[in-house]
Amino acid sequence: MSQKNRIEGGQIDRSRSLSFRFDGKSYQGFAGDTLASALLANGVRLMGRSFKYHRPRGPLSAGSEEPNAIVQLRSGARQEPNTRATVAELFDGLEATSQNRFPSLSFDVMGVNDLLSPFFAAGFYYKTFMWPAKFWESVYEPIIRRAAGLGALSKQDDPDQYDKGFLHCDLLVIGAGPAGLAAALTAGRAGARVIVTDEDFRLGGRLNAETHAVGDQSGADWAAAVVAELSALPNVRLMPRTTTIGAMDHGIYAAVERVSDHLPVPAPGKPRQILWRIYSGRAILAGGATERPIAFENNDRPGIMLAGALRAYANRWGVAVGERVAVFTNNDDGLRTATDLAAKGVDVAAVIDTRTGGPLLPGIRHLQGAEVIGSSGRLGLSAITIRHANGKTETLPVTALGVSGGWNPNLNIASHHRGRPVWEESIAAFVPPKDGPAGLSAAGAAAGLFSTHAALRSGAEAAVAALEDLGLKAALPDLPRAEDAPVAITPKWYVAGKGRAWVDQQNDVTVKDVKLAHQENFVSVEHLKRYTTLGMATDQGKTGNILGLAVMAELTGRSIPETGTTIYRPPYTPVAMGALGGRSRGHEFKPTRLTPSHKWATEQGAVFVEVGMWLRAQWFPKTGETTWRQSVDREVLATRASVGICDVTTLGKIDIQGTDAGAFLDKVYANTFSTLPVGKVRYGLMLREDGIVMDDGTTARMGENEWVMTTTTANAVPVFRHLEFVRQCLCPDMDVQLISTTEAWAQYSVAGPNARKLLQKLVDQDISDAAFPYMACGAITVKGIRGRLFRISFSGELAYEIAVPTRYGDAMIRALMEAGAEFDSVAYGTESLGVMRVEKGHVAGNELNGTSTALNMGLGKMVSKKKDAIGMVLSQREGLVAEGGYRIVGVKPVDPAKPLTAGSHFLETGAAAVAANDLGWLTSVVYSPHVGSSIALGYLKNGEARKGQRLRAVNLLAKTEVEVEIVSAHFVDPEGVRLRG
Amino acid sequence: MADLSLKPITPLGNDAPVRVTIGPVTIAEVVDSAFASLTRRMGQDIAAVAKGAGIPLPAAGKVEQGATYGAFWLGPDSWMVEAPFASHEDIVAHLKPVFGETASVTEQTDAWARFDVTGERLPALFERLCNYDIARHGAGSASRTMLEHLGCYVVIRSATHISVLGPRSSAQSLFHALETAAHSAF
Amino acid sequence: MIINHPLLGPRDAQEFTYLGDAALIDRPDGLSYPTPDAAMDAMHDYLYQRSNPAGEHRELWYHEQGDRSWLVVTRNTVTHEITRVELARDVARMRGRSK
Amino acid sequence: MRYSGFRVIREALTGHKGWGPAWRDATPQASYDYIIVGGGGHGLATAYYLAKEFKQARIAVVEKGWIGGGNVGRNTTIIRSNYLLDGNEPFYEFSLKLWEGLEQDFNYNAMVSQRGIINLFHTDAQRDAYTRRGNAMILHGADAELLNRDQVRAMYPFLNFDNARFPIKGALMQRRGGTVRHDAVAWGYARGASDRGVDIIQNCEVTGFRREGGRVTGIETSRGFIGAKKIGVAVAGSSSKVMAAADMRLPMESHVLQAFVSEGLKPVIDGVMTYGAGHFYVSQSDKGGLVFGGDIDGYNSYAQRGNMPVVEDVAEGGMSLMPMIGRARLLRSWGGIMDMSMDGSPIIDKTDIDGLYFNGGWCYGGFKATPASGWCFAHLLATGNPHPTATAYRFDRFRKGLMIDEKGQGAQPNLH
Repeated sequence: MSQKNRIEGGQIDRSRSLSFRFDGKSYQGFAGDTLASALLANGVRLMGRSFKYHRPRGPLSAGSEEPNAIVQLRSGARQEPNTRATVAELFDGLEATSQNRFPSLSFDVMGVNDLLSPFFAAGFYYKTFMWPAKFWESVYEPIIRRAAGLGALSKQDDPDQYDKGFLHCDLLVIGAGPAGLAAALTAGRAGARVIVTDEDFRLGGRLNAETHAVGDQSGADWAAAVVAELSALPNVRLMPRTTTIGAMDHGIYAAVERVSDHLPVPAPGKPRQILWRIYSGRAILAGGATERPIAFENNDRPGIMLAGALRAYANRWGVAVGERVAVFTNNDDGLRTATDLAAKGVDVAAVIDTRTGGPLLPGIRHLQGAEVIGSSGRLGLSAITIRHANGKTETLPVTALGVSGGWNPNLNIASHHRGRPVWEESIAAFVPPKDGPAGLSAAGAAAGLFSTHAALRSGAEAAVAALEDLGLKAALPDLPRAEDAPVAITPKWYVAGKGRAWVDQQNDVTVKDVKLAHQENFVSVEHLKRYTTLGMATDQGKTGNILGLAVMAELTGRSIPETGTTIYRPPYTPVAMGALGGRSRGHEFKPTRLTPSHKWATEQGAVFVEVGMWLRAQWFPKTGETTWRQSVDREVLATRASVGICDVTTLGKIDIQGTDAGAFLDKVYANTFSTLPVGKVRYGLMLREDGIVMDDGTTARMGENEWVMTTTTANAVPVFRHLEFVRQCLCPDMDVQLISTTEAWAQYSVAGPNARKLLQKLVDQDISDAAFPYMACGAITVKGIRGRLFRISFSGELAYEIAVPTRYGDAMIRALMEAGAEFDSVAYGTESLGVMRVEKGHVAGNELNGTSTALNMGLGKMVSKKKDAIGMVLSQREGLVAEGGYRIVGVKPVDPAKPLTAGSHFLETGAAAVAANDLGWLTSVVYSPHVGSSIALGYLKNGEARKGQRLRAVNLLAKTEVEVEIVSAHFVDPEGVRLRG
Repeated sequence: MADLSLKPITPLGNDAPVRVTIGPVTIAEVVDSAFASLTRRMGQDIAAVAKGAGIPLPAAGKVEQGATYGAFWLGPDSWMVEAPFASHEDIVAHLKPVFGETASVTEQTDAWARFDVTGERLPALFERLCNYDIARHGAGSASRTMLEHLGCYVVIRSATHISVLGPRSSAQSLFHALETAAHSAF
Repeated sequence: MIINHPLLGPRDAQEFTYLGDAALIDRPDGLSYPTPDAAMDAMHDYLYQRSNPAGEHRELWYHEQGDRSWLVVTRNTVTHEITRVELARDVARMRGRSK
Repeated sequence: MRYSGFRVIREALTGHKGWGPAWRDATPQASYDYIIVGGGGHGLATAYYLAKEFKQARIAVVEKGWIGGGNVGRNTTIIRSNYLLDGNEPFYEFSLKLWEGLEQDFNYNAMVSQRGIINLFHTDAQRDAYTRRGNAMILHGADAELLNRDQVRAMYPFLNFDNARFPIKGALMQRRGGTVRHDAVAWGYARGASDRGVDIIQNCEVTGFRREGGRVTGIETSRGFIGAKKIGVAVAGSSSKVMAAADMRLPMESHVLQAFVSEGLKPVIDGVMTYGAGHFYVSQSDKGGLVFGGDIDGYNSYAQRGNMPVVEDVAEGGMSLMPMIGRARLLRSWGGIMDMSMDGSPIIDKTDIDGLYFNGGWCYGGFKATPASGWCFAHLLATGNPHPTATAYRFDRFRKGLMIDEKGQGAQPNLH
């Protein structure tokens, strides 16, 4: 296919022809093209539609600031909405479609909005759509939502991988244009660790888009030579296709590397993108500058673009956007576009220069003191209207117009810490603030130094200064000669006129909208932005913001610096969510913790459940069992009848040693521990300083100065943190040492009347009731393997917890089941564990809810007032000890056939279902095969006094209620005979 | 009667350790070392006895290898002591007599899954795993850091040999992370 | 953010868990007051009231993913600049805490 | 000037020449009966209801910068009343009812959109907790439903149901929850208040309180002294700073909360969703951007900007919940300052200084509370007594052990 607008020159590889499709039509481009340059080469100017009025649009720029040429890239699950064609690197087979139009790009029925635009002025929607009230959600809003948005998500899972990483350097150089390369060269030669990031796939920045020489070679060749030298330095890391998106605290920068976006699909195992966190000693912002347009009537037609972009397409990509072009400028840089294009044989019809005086361009129709006051061409520019200095107007047929209103330094990152940009009159633009991120300096165009010479020099000098800060010595390299033209600009923001002149092209914000905002008192730049949506499009106003606030400044009579800018915030350019998520998705969202019996349980066909990071066996279905209830009932009954085994490794275990360990435990537990004899275990209640129960568990005294604390599975980490706080911050001289052993020991609960018989088969020592009574603990051996035994019970049965080194955990469960075979022992999971603890009235997660006191749990007596334990004092506050407060109770349905639901609330018989009558709620509900019905624990106001009463357990969500009897929380063996047996 | 003797399995749940090579690096599950934490008790001096027993007590952020014992720093006055598993399976029994009541010793062997990563260009792998600056710290350094949401010890034994100790229960997640990062990097 | 650990050097703040104002070191002795009310007043001020300054703030960070040291970090809450990092244990002793 | 569809059409045809300022920029008078410190949502709403509902006059709102520039202009726009505790639920339900009539009340389209909010749950314990909460909501006259996995799937088929680390088991839904165009709330209240004679004074920073014999007589400002009979402070993000000028320490810390918006996308998420297994919640704006957020950064900060760990944590949650968003792009992030109280619930109360009243400690629940907060604060200022739905929001609840701790985290502000 012909690339009719392709001219000679440029840094594209004409030997590598690439074919691609846009809106179903096939085209050819070359390696080194962007989607935009390739389409323009093929004579395609129309690439998108604007957000509000659906105006036809083509590229305004040749870079990441692009507001108009926004397309949908790729298809299927890889569909990528809102992609800027101006930075999308061309690859063979690339597929793109236009978006936000129906039915087609050239004929978009939503274009009717453009005709109705008077009704869609800024903020119109705040003033209407209010009647009738219901109509907003049902009628108006759905229409607006459908019309809004740009591209569409595929609604399929993103199939690509993403990665994350951490880099460290002395100097981070952001941008690889003349300033950045000079900085990198200076620091790299000095041996510093240097990282250079650039969003472009070709390093060199504007040097690739300009014709002037650097030394005795072209700018592009000089850049290539420097890149070659830097690549050879082991201490320098060049990162093309990498956008530094934000400045964080203390020299940390976030950057996104597009590893595979220039490929049809990523290579196997390779990520699409990587999010890098870069830790830098110093950083230099050399991100260049962005050109801004001058607003005039109908300044948004395809073919009208920034003068620098028009030049870049010709010089870097060998593309003449139009066969006949004009340039509209208020500064000398705009003139370069005319001379460069003319030199390439493009027909330059005229240069419309708002300024008067000064030399005229040789051989080009250079109209001084003139303005462009309008344009025509339905789907692309066909002519512009000029008003000459003498007031005469002329219509000039052109298919491309380059517009230059001057350049704005890309200072965003320097303002990410909210430092306010400084207005520099000589270039009529804001430059980076003095109070930018610590350790960051700016160089080159980003600092407002626009000549190539100044860029090279400032880059090198910034590097020397940065290294000096770090105590490193660097020498200024002898820099090549380069153009040093001064900035000659006479600010011109917009051409006054009746029609619409676009300021924010994507969001369709015009000069008129800015005026209306002013008229309605939205004069603060933040109000202006929020009321008109100026700068809120995907380009974040990179080309339009300064223009908009300049108009507002004029209207308010304030200066531009007085008017100020809105806040610059990360990311510098939009970032794929996938990159920010990295590898942590799907099953890798969080690590998985497996219990020592996991392998065995899997073999048994156990059903697993997530408990925090842990995967625990929930129950063990046996053949013939069709519901989980059947399995759980069997496990519970078998355990209470004979013996059951459960993996309880997930409970937190903390080794506590030291001569002050007892005193330490007295401090962190509400009850007393220092008096506990060696070889004994005690149940402990741990309070937060505010008197609320934090955690509970047993702590065993294994030796004079050696203790083992157990915590709940959920609180293992916070409890350890709390203990360290008390140890280091409150009791710094206590002789106590802590270390977690949760993972070191595989621990099993063996419960039931035959627990001892079973264990005695494996434990080498005598564990008879006499030798190893209730609440005893000690070191043992299991078939010669070191282990620990604790005689504690969560189920209410005769029970032990036995621990062996984790590597033996798998063998241990097999041995226990083997040894238990003669007793028909069962393995039980978390469900049965829950059933048995509720039957026994033990509190757990649903009762330890962070708002309940020992008193609420019926454990008030455990809080010793004789010692200043954490939480003792505040646990006695009036609101926490008031009469009639919540107390834990047992709950039974009056009709055993009726199931209870956790979360149901207590109401008295006949009481209306209103909050005033709310007496509390059911915390934990299980089916008790022992009781033969659903049973529950609950927090009930004045619960102690209500035992024996009948209440309603109401679940308004399911519109059900059950009459219940309030009973003791101990459903089995209230006297505790069994566990002492 | 059935044989009830206990056979150990590896952190990844097998009879034998796993070993894979991806590009220039090899990731190997290691089970031949025993670990115990050693923490100086308040007001005690353990430097001399440790020296006598050939147990190094490296400075903060460091690892040191002796003839039998190696050790890396855990925290103030606290070290992780390593020894060959074959000879020191019950490492606590070896250390207690040395320190008596002057230090707290706790068995840690099975608290950790150890993966040794060997080969060239290790920094290129670890830069995708943790923010610990392998290149700057270099051989002889050891630190706990966050790796795949896990608190892990990264022990730089040499430029081409790094041990990663992660919570044993998460061995599979950790190993998966090491593999994925290696495929991504090489 | 980066916290310059007194023993380990610069570490990413992500490895730490934040608690709050370092005044939490100055816990009153609950048994040292004439009445329970007085003890509650003191404990209430200690636990609930905060200076919450815009500017320099001494605060407690716990190196949870590192060496498990509690640190007292002096940090500007407006600029996030960190000017001092100490071991909380040393600070606690300096403030007269012991066992 | 009344807004209406006809008015919009007429102005469109006549070049929009007739629109006047949405609110007056007033210069301070010597004194007022009421001064509201803080021109954010809560302050403006307070002034509006003082004038409209409590028929008070001589009211001024003083704002350090530009109105609506605080958290009302920087949030994720969610409204809901799905609270658990007696101290909170009546207040938030009152607020939701006010939202439902707000636009007609102040004649400004704030785009109150009740497209529903769901809180996903992933464990039986979470289900039990949501069952308890849903029942509490209904007992307080709010609406709540418990959805099972299939009902959630029918609503949002693109969520990660088949490859999830923490499978979705269901959700608590409040259909009356939704979103509001946040800036418009500030502008609507400002316009409504201004039309009723309230002076709105921008760029006027309070530097101190003048006191005589234990009562306030006015405020010192960057624009001079302004006298007042009663002063109400509603300065979210600056509460401790401003009240320090009255020698008060507050039970709160200021923390930064980041929030995010994606590029505009065609409609894909209708309502509001919170993830129960990670720090992530999301809705989609009428303009098409996915508006989402997660946890606070977790350290005291007045910097109005955050750091990467939380950005990544939020994105990880989002990617694990809806892997389709991998190819959507994050457009902008921002940070607001949250006054995190010691139990996660706010304070609307008198101070020990006569005539000085305080409204703050909203943590990150302040936006949805705006109408009721304004109404209840106006009630307290005008009558001297707390509004029935706000009686629990007292300073002394911590001393008395009457905390309103929805999350059960205790005196740990960054965990609420």
